[in-house]
Amino acid sequence: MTHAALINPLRVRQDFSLLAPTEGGARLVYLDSAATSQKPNAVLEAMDDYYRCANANVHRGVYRLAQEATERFEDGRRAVAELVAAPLAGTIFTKNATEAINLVAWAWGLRTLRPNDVVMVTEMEHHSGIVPWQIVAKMTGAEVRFAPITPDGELDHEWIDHTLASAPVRMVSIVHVSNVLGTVNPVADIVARAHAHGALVLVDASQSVPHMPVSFAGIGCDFMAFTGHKMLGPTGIGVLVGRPEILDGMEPFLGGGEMIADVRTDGSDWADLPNKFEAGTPPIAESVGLGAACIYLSSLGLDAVRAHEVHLTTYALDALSEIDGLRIFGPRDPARRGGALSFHLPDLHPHDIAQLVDEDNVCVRAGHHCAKPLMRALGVNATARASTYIYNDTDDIDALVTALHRARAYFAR
Amino acid sequence: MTHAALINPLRVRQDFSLLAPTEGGARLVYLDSAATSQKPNAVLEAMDDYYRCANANVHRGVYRLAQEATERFEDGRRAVAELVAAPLAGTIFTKNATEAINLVAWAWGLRTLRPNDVVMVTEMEHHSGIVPWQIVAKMTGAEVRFAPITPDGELDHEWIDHTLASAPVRMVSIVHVSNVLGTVNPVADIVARAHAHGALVLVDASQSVPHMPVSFAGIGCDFMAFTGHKMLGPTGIGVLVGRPEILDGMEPFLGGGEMIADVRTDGSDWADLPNKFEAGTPPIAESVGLGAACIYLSSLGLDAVRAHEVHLTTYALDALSEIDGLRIFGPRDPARRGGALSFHLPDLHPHDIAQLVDEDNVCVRAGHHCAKPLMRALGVNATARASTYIYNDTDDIDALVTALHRARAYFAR
Amino acid sequence: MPGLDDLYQQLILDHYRRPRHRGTLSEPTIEVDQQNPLCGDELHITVRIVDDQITEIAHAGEGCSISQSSASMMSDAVVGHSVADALAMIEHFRRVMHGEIVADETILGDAIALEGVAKYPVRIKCALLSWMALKDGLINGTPTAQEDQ
Amino acid sequence: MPGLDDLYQQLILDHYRRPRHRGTLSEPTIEVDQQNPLCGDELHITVRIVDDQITEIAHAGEGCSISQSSASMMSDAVVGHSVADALAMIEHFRRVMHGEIVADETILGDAIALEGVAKYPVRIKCALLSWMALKDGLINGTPTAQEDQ
Ligand SMILES: Cc1ncc(COP(=O)(O)O)c(C=O)c1O
Ligand SMILES: Cc1ncc(COP(=O)(O)O)c(C=O)c1O
Repeated sequence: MTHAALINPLRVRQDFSLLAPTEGGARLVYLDSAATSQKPNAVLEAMDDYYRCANANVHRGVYRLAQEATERFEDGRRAVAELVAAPLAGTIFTKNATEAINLVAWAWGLRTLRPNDVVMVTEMEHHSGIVPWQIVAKMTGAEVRFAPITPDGELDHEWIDHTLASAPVRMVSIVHVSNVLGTVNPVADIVARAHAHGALVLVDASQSVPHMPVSFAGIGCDFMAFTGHKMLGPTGIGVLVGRPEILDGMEPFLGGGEMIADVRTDGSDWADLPNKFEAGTPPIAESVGLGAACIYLSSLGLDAVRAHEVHLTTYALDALSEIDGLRIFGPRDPARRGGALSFHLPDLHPHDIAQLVDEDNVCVRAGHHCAKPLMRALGVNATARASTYIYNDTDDIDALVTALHRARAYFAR
Repeated sequence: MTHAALINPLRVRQDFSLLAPTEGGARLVYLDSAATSQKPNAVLEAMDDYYRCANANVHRGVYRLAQEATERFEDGRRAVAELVAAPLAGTIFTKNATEAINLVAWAWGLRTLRPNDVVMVTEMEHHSGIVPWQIVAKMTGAEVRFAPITPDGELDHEWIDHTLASAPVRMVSIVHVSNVLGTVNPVADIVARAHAHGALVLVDASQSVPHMPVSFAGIGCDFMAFTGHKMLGPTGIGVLVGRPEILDGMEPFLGGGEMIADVRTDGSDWADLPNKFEAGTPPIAESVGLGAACIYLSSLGLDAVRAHEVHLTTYALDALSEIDGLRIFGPRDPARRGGALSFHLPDLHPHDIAQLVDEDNVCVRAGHHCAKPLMRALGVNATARASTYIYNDTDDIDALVTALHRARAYFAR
Repeated sequence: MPGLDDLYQQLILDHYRRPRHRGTLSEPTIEVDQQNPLCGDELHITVRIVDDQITEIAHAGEGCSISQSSASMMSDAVVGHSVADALAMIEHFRRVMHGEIVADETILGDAIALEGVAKYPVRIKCALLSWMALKDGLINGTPTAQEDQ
Repeated sequence: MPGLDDLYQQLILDHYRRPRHRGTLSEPTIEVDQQNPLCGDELHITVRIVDDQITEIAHAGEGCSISQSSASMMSDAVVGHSVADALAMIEHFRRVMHGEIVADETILGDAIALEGVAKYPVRIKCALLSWMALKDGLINGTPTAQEDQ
C-alpha cells in the first residue's frame, strides 16, 4: 500500500483528546512519544466498547459473549501480524517489549547458552535489550559483548563482523531504531551477516514499528519485539514475533492456564503456538486496543508516517542547530534516523531544561533514557530528548526552540 | 470497616453497561465471574480519563503530565495494597496472577530449590499454581507433590501435616478459594503449620480477593497472587504481594527498564522494591483501573460482598439440588465455600449445557477450568460451572434452573 | 430453541443417543488416543486395516453430543473405504468445518448434519476431534497432542 | 516564569553558579559516591572528621541546578557541626522534602530555599541526593545504591 496523502497533523490531532487546545487556546506540545505515544479516540473507543459489549474470558467459553470476546481478541492479533508481516502462529502477546525480550532470554537463552557462548548486544541498546541477557548470561556462563558505536552514533560494523567471525556468537540482540540517537540500524543486513555465522537475531523494534513500515519477513530476523503503548496502543501489551520453527522447538517460559494441552501430576504438555507462550488470561482489551491502533496506523499509511517523521526531523535538526552551543547526538542525515532527538545545552542540565520548557507546555524527556551504557559511551550522564509523532508539526518544534531560549534567559536572570 | 448495608444487585447492575436490559427487556444472566468479572463504569471511566487527560510514561518524566501519570499509577498501587493489607513496597504489578506465581517460581525457586527439595501444591490448584512449579522443578531437580482432596472436596490436612513433617518441603503453593469446588482453604492455619517446618507459603488469592475480606498481613503468608480482571478491574494486570524482607533477598526476574539502579557493560544493580520486579513500562492505565475497582469494592464493603455470595450460594445449592440427578462438586456448607458452583447432569455434557443455556442468555462455563489434576481426582473430564458476583441475584439462579430444565427437554425431543 | 436447531439436528442427537461403532477393537491395526484441550474429553479410536482397507473401526471415551455423534458418523463414513479415501474424507470434513467449502453428502454421509457446527467456533474442535484422531492414526499410527486447525 | 520562581529561587541559582565547597578533599575521613537513578547524575562527596566534628567537606560531580545547589547548601550547613548534629539536619531536610514538616531556617541555613522542591516530586530525589550520600557516609562510611525515600 502506498499512500499519496501526507500526514496532516492538524487533522490527526482531532483524534487525540489530550492534544486539543484548552479554552484559553493553549495546547500541549507533546514531544515525548519515544517514551509513550498518545492514544487516538478510535483506540480508546474500541477498548471501551469491548468492555461494555463483549467482555468475557477468551478461548474456552462456549456461550456467545465469550465467542465474541475471543473473536475481538484474535482480531487484534491478526491486525498486529498483518502490520509487520508476521506469521500469526508466531505473534505472541506479552505485557511489553521488555517481557518479549526476556521471554527469548529465559525460554531460549537459559536452556541453550553454554559457558563462553557470546550474546552480542550494542552500546545503543535500551536496558531492556541488555539486562535480560546479563541475567541469563550470569546463570549460564555465557558472555555479553557490546558492539561499540562510532563518534557519529552509528554501529561499528567492522567490530560486529570481526566478532561474528572470531567468537562463538549465538545471539545478536539489536535495536532497530535507537531511542536516544535515533540511529536506524541496517537490521536486514546484520541479520544476513549473523545468520552466515550461525547466530540468531532478535530485533528490538520498539521505536521502529510505530514510525515506519517494518516487515518481520523482510528483515529476516528470528525474533522481533515491540510494545503497544508507543504505537498508539494501550499500556499492558507488547509483542514478540518469532519464527514458528524456532518457537516450536523451544521450551515454554511462563507456565499456567492457556499454554497447556494437558496437565498431569507427573508433568504437562504444551499447547500449540502462539498459546504455548501466553500463560494466563491474556491482555484481552489491550489486544482490541492495539488492533485498533494498527488499523489507525495503516489507514494513515506507514510510508506517510515515516515521511512526516523525516520532514519534522529535518526541520528540527535545522532549528535546534541555530541554538548557541546546542549539541545534538546521533546521525545528522534525517533519512538515516528516527524521530528521537537527544541534545545538550552547555549551561542547562537536562532536568532543568525539561522543567523549564514544561512551563511553556512543552513536554520533553530528560535523563539516561534507559540507556546508561550509551550515556557512558557518549560521555554524558543524561540528555534532553524531544521526540515527534504523527500529531506533531513544525509549530511544535518552534515552540520547543522558543521555550529553550526562554529557559536560558530565565536561568541567566 | 463494617457495612450494615447489604448488596443490592439491582442497584449494582446500574453500574454495569453489559448487564443492562435490552430494549426487548431481556438481560444477560452472567454466571461466569470466576472466569472474569464484568467492569463497573467507574473503572472504565477512570481508565478513559487517564488516557484522555493524563497519559504519559511514568517514573522518570519531569514535566507535569508525567507527574500526573505517575501519581495516578501509584495511587492504583496504594489502593490495591490497602485493600489486602499489604506493604506498599511488596505490592508488585504483574500482567496477571499467572505471571505473579511464575515470578516466585523463577526468581525464588530456580535460584533456591535443590535436588529433592519438595514444592507442595494441591490437587485443587489452578494450572497457574502447578505448571510454573513443574517447569522449575524440572530445571532444579526438585519435586512437586500434590496434596490430595477428600471426597467432599476439602484438602487432606493429615497428608499435608505428614508431608510437612517428613519431607524437605521448601514451598507450599496453595489456592485460597478453589475456582472449581468453591472450597475456602484455611490458609492462615496452613501458613502457621508450614512456617513451623521452615517452608514458605504462596497463597493464590485469585478467587478470594474479589469476594471476601482478605488480609495479607492476617494470613501471614510470604507471597500472595491475584488478578485484576476477576475483581472488577481490567485485563493486563495482576498482583504479587511479597514480604519485603524476602523480596529484598531475591534475585530479580525480568530484566530491563525501571528495575535497575545502574546498568554497566560489566553488570547491573537493581532498583529498590517494588520496581526491582517491575521491568519495562508497567500497566499504567490498568493500575488506574484496578485502583478504581478496589475503591468500588471497598465502598460496597467486602463483608457485604461476601455475605451476598453466601446468600446466593445457599439459594443456588438448594435450587440446583432440586434438579433430578444433578451432582454438585465441593463442600455443601455455603459458609465454607466461595461462589463457584460446579455440577454435572448425567445425560447432558457440560459443553451442551453451556451451549443450550446460552440460548436463554445464561452464561456458564464448561470444561476443565484449568484444573485437570482436580478433574482426574473427581473422576470427570469436565464440569459445568456457574459462578456469581455482586451483580447477580436469585432471579439469575432461577433463570439458570429454568434453562437447565429447558435444555434437558430439548435434548429429549 | 430454534436458534440451536441447526446445531443440534435430530440426526446428531440420534447418533449421540445410539452411537454406531462404539467400543474398542481387540488387536487393532491402529490405536489412537486424542484429547480435546478445551474440555479434557478423551477419545479412544481403534481401527483394523486389511489390504489398505478400513475393515473395522470403533470409538470409545466420553464427550459432548457433538464429539460423540461426530465419532459415530465418522466411523460410519470411513468403514469399508481405503486409507486414501478416508484421508480425503477427513480433509473434506475439515474444510467444511472451517467454512472453506460446502459439505458434500455423497462424501460425508450422515456427517453432513454436522455442517451447522461451523457457525460455532468453539465447537468445531469437538466435531473435528475424532476425524483428526483418525488422520493421525492413519498417517503416524500415533496420536498428536493437538488437532491441526 | 512565575510558576517556577518558587522552585528556582535566586539563592538556588546563586549556589548553582557559584557552588561552595566544590572539589575533592585529599585524604578524607569519609568518601561517598552516589548516583541519581533518575538521570544518572553522579556525586562524589569527601568529608574530613576530627574529634567527631565535620571540619571539612567537598562535593564533586555533575548534576542539575537542584542537586548541585543542594550539595553546596548542604556543605555550608553541616561544616563545623558534629556528626550527630549533621545527621539531625539531614533528617530535618528529608522530612521537609517529603512535606512532613515546615523547614526551619536556623537548622538549614540557605538550604531553606529548597523548600519549594517538595512540590515537584521528581525533583525531590535531586535535592536529597547529596544529603543522603552524606548520611550513608556518616553511618556506613560507604555508599548505597539508592536514596531511602
Ligand atoms: C484460582 C486461580 N488461580 C489463578 C488464576 C489465573 O488467573 P490469570 O489467568 O488472570 O493469570 C485463576 C483464573 O483463571 C484462578 O481461578
Ligand atoms: C528501544 C526500546 N526498547 C525497549 C523499550 C521497552 O519498552 P517497554 O517499556 O514497553 O517494555 C523501549 C521503551 O522504552 C525502547 O525505546
